[in-house]
Amino acid sequence: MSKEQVSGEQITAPAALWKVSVSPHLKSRESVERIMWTVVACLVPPLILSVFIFGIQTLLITAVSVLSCVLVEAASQKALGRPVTVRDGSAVLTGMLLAFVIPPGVSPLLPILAAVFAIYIGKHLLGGIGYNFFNPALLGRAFLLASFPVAMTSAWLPPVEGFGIFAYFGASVDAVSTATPLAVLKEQGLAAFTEAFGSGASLYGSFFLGWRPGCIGETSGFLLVLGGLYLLYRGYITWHIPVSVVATVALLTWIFGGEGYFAGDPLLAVLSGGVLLGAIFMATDYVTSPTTRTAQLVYGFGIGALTVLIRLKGGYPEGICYAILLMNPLSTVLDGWFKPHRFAPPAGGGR
Amino acid sequence: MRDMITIVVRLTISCLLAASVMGLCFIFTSNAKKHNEHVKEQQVMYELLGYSGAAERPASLAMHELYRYVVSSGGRQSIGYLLPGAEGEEAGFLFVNIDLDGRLIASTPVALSAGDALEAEPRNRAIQAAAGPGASVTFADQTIVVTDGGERIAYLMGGKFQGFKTFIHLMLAVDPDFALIGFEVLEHEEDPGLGAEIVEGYFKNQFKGKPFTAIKTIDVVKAPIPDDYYKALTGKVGEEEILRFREQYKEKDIYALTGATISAKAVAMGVKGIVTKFAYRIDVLDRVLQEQQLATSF
Amino acid sequence: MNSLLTFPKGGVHPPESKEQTQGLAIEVMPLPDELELILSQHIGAPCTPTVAKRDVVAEGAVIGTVSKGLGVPLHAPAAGKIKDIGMSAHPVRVSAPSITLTVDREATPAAYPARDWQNLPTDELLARVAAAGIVGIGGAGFPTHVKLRPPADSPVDTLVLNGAECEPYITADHRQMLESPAEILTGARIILKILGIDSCHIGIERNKPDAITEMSRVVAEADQAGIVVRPLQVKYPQGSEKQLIQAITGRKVPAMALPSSVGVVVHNVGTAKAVYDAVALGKPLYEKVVTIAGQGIARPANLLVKVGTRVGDIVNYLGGLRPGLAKVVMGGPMMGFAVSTLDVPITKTTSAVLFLGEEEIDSNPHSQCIRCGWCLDACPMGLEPKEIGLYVEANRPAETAQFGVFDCFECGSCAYVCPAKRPLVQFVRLAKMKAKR
Amino acid sequence: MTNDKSPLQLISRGILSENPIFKLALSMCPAVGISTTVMNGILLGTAVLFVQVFSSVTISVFKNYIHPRIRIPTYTLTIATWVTVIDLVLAAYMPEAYAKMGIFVKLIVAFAIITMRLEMFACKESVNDSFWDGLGMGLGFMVGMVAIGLVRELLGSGAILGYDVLGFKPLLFFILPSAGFFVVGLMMAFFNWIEIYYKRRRGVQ
Amino acid sequence: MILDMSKRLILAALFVWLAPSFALAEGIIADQTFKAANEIVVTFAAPVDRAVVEEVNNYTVFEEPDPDIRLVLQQVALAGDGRTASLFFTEPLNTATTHVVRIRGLVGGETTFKVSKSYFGYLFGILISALLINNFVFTKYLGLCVFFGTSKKKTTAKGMGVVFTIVAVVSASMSWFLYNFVLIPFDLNFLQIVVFIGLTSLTVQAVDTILRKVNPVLFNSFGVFLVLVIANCVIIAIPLIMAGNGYNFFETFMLAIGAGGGFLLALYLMSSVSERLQLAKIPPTYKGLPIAFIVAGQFAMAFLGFSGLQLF
Repeated sequence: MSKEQVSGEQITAPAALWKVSVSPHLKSRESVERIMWTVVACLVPPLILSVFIFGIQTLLITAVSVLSCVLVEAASQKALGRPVTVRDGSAVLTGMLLAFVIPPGVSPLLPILAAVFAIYIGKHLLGGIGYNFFNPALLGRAFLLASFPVAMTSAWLPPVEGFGIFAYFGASVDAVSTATPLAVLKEQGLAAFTEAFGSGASLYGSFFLGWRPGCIGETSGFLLVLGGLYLLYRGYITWHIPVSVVATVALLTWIFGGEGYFAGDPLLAVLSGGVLLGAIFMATDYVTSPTTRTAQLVYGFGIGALTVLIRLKGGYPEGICYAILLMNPLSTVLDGWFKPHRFAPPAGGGR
Repeated sequence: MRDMITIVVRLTISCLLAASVMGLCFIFTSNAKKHNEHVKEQQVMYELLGYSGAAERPASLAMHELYRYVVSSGGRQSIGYLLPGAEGEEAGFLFVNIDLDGRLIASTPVALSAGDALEAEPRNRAIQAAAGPGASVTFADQTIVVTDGGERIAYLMGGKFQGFKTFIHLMLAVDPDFALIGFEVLEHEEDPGLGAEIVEGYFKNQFKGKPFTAIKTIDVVKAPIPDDYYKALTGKVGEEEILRFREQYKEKDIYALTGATISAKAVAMGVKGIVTKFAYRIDVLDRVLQEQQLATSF
Repeated sequence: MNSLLTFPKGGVHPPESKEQTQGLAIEVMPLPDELELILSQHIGAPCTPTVAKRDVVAEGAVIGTVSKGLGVPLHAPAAGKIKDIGMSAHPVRVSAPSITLTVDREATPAAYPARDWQNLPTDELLARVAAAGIVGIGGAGFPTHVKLRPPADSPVDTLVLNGAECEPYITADHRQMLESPAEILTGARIILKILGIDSCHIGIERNKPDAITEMSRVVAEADQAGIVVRPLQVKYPQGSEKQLIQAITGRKVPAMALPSSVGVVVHNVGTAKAVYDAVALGKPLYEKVVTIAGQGIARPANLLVKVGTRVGDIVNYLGGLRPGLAKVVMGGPMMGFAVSTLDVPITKTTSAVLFLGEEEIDSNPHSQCIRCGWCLDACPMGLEPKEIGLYVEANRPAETAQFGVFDCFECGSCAYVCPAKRPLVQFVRLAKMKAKR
Repeated sequence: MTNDKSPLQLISRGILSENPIFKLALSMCPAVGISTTVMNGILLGTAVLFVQVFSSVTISVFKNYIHPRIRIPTYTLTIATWVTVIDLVLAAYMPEAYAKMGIFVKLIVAFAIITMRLEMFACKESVNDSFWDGLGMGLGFMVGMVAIGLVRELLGSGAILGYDVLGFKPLLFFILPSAGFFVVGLMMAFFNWIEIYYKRRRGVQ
Repeated sequence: MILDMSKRLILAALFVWLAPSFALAEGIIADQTFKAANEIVVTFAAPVDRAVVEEVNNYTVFEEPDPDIRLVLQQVALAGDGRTASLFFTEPLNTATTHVVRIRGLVGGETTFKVSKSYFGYLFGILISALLINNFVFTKYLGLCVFFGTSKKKTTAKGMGVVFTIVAVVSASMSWFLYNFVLIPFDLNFLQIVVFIGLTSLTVQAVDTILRKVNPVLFNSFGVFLVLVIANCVIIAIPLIMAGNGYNFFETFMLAIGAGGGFLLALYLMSSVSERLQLAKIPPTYKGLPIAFIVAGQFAMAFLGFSGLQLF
């Protein structure tokens, strides 16, 4: 090697015989597709369970959502003259997550509109994957919440009896709709909540397994945690964001969530809303979360704190969606504040 | 230096010019403004009472403004009412001061022109004079007694209470038995599509015709409105049907707005508070007026 | 806890792939017909030829010198006749000035009897190292004699001998440690003497247990206090100078500074062997142990070859190429250079020639950065490769200095882990180039 | 700046090539904030038109008496005067519309577009031209507001000018204030697209 | 054990934070506050006579504006320590208004005290509202020209935000004085707009002059923003809102700080995002302002999360 550097163009000049490229010549086996499809796979068990909780139409909603996200992604990439990369699974993942955060009783047409908004405006106009500032799925949800406030805040279904997965198929939602645990807690108080859902270990048990009203994919905490553990094992996510989100929600609910201080129910707070789904699968979205560990802890704390703030004092029963959306743009700021430790600064200050 | 003087002079002249333009405009518009504000208010009132056009209004209809003040004197509080005096009375208005237990403290005739009575400034001055030295008076609210040929047919009152986001400002009409005739939302900042539905007929009409007994214990239920009732509320059925439904749901609670229970509940509670308070007060006032043989225009 | 020594931040674990050659003894390759000696063998100033076309030279004769600047002389690896002074293929720069030598196969190989070095003064030892044309054998090829004369304001107290060999495939140092541990140790002692210190750490990754045993044995035999063998964790880039120093001594070399600023000098075990050859035998550096491996070569081997041997000659000697060859890399798979022709010659810094098959490389096209941050975790220098890449892609390379692009030594860890397969090292090189301008 | 433009050109410039909202990107607060209905657009547009025309004319009339060093304060004073006038008039005669537009009528005083036209045009040109220029700019603003209002009213409440056209509310989102950002952004992009498209076509010919 | 310790620590922190509301205590009443929907909790300075305190008929409770309407007490419970009494009412209380409680029969005859939400909380509420819930940029859509103009670089954004906050606070305070002591008494309210914009220009000019003399370095970095401040509608909106709501001085001050801080926050967020946006491959028709609008719209959507937030 010499002092004169060689330009990149020369390095990548086509080889006569063999491939010529810059070092390193080894690449790890991990790829974007692998990551995305693995996460999608981790979301399949909760989806299947949701069919047994809320009925078969959840599958339809998810399918519509995934399909429209993929189509919108392909169409936007075509329209913007970019390579079509629907195979990398990121649109499928967005579609899954989008379906997971809407109530099970809404019209299957809703996700189509959200997909246009989330994928085209939320992602591709900003430069495609990697350049969006907000989690597209949550942006889609926020759009739906603003456009169809009634459906998005009332189309909750009580878990089906036995295996009656076709019970809600084609039924009028008004007749069967119920309220989510958090909404009951917020609007009617603890007494009404206990009356509606019971209390104690059996309550936590059924909530953890998913037998409660809620968004399509948020209820089955058990399977979500299992999926999260697998992602942790694979090294696709680190513990920092999920743990800090869940811990903050639990801690702050314990302190402020009850009558007087330190009387809240931290376990219930974690199990009764979308905290687990949000903490494990939404907040850890690579593109919209910070990259350094300290920044991730602060980010998670911010999400947890905003979630509790919105739940206890805000206008919505559940705050995790907006909490993540509010923290998303801060991830760049946090990355700037908590830069990785350089190996060693230049002696005597540096340039 | 010369420059300075020119600048100052020219700036002064332009300021004066601007000020005169604005001043003139203010003078020309201020009266129209007052007039128009009042017209708008009256229009809401008439609509609440069920008169949509000026033509329908009977000539015998009269509105009597009733201003309530809180009077503090020597550490004791009392309630003062400014009432329009009976026809032909010299002073025009009457100031009735009632203590908190409903006993008359004093009643003073107040000389005030009808036009001045509508204006906050002169009215307050007159009340201050009537309440006597050492007393401080604070304007509380204003109610309108509607009479038709000397017979009371309704009361109109405003009210402001906390909604889901900010304040909701209502104008209410109740009949002499304090059954609700209806209400109009004057101001609100609720969410479009959710809380903002409080201005919609299907919500407002649920309150129509509720007797005082129902209003005293009113609450909201979180359930969808039955279909036929909804039709009746939105005026999609005949007049008789509407009345039948009104009768059927008279004593029942209000169906909450889907997704906006808090706004709906705020309105129900607000209406309840306004009406019960008013009912209590007008009873006290009427009793005092009767006991003391005080004549008023209503 | 000695066995767990490593640098704390970053690093990756690529498959080691050393099993192909680690059991193969170093084999002396017969002389080829021609040698092609590139005048610029290392970092610093290129040589000026001291011979003319058609001159006859003996083995070990000086054929190029450096008159000014940083550099070392070039020696004839074999007896023969200068065929040409012109251009030849170069692994990095496509072509470079060189001397071509027609080898005289009949000439008797030069003999280098052992000489006494123990009583020589430091200056003389240093002069011998300089005259032998030794450069750092591991990587960049920094002239060794310069390293052995640290600046007066930063006194050196520790010598670190680098036997980490963290790059996959390469086993050249491993074999040398197994086969000539005593020579390496003597080389280290010569270096210690030149530096006037007595503390020496020999760092070896744990995946070479036999080398650790062997080196420990000779160290014990020599019974010189201060020299210790330090087993290291297996982690790339353990063999990088700054990382190795931190792993062994805990000291951090500041950015833009030399190891001597923290009192440490690092030499490769191969360099120590070369120092031994030069000082104790008087043999200049013109031979090199090179690992030849990969699925694309008929017979992998650890070869002792003359500097200037063309890769093509090696291929012929080892029985030719195998189908499925996708890439020929001079050096390790993480930092080496891919070449497009077999005409390139071996230089003093070449430690391996790899013939990688289709399955051994990853040829997926790269996509947009998804900001997973894996490169931040992998970077041993604590930099932000993703940001550098994004700025270079947006055609704003000048602004990458804020992310420490000049601290990067292009180890390739970031590009290795990148799930989007982004050519981050190339981005870094472009950024360095443009930012310097 | 020499002026060789006819009134028509001055007006069309304000509406099209130098549209204050889409091209000059000035005065965007109301474009986002209260462009929920066409009516709001018309009303605020009228108010701006009034202020712009009267201020332009005023400055043009008095241009020889304005000392250059107090130029900006004079503009501000002039604009503030006319804003006060329109504020008072609206409050008096159109209380409902006034309530709808809220604080934005008063905020016309801080609109960069008006000051800019005074500085760039009215203080140099004749009264007549200033009038037409002000009219053009005001109309341009009004057209922009109406265009945004049209989209938002139609999509948000399914109505135009308060008349129910679609019979249902397609996307409530559009009457939410945050949608203003998206509608303005997308419309700006649309105008850019037209411009690029025409430039390319002209280039081809 | 640790739980207990942390509990105490957090309580101590809360105490310090809430301390101002304790300062309202007077005489024999140590503290009074709303608790549940229909409950008022009174803490006495010293243990009191249980018989007196628990007798419902000893109480008169009403909302301050309605002294004639007595609220019906259901029950009063005195805690074991003899100091903390809980007053339960039959109806939920309207906590937005001040409640007057009168107890007869305690030491000194009649004890009257007021229960209201902490005024500091209310002031803080104004601040939080202007900062987040009704953020001037993302939910009130004001100051957009300047917002989009100065949000391309973080340093510019910070400079603009800081200068803006200073000018906003100074000019709003001055406007408050002028409004309350000149415009209102002399019935010159119609001159509002002229006066407020004049004061703003004056403030900007003053800050300009002072900064130029006192700290030329700071002036060089911030001076350019001063001109832009006048063109920012937020600066004129603050006094207008103040006048519209009849705020007192503290409220005006909080509003100005909240508005300035909210503008700074919005600028900072937007600029950090725009720096990233400049690296992205934006479609050509969207380059520049259109995409900035769309990003700002996404911010506005995220800020919808704060809607309906009621901290105090």
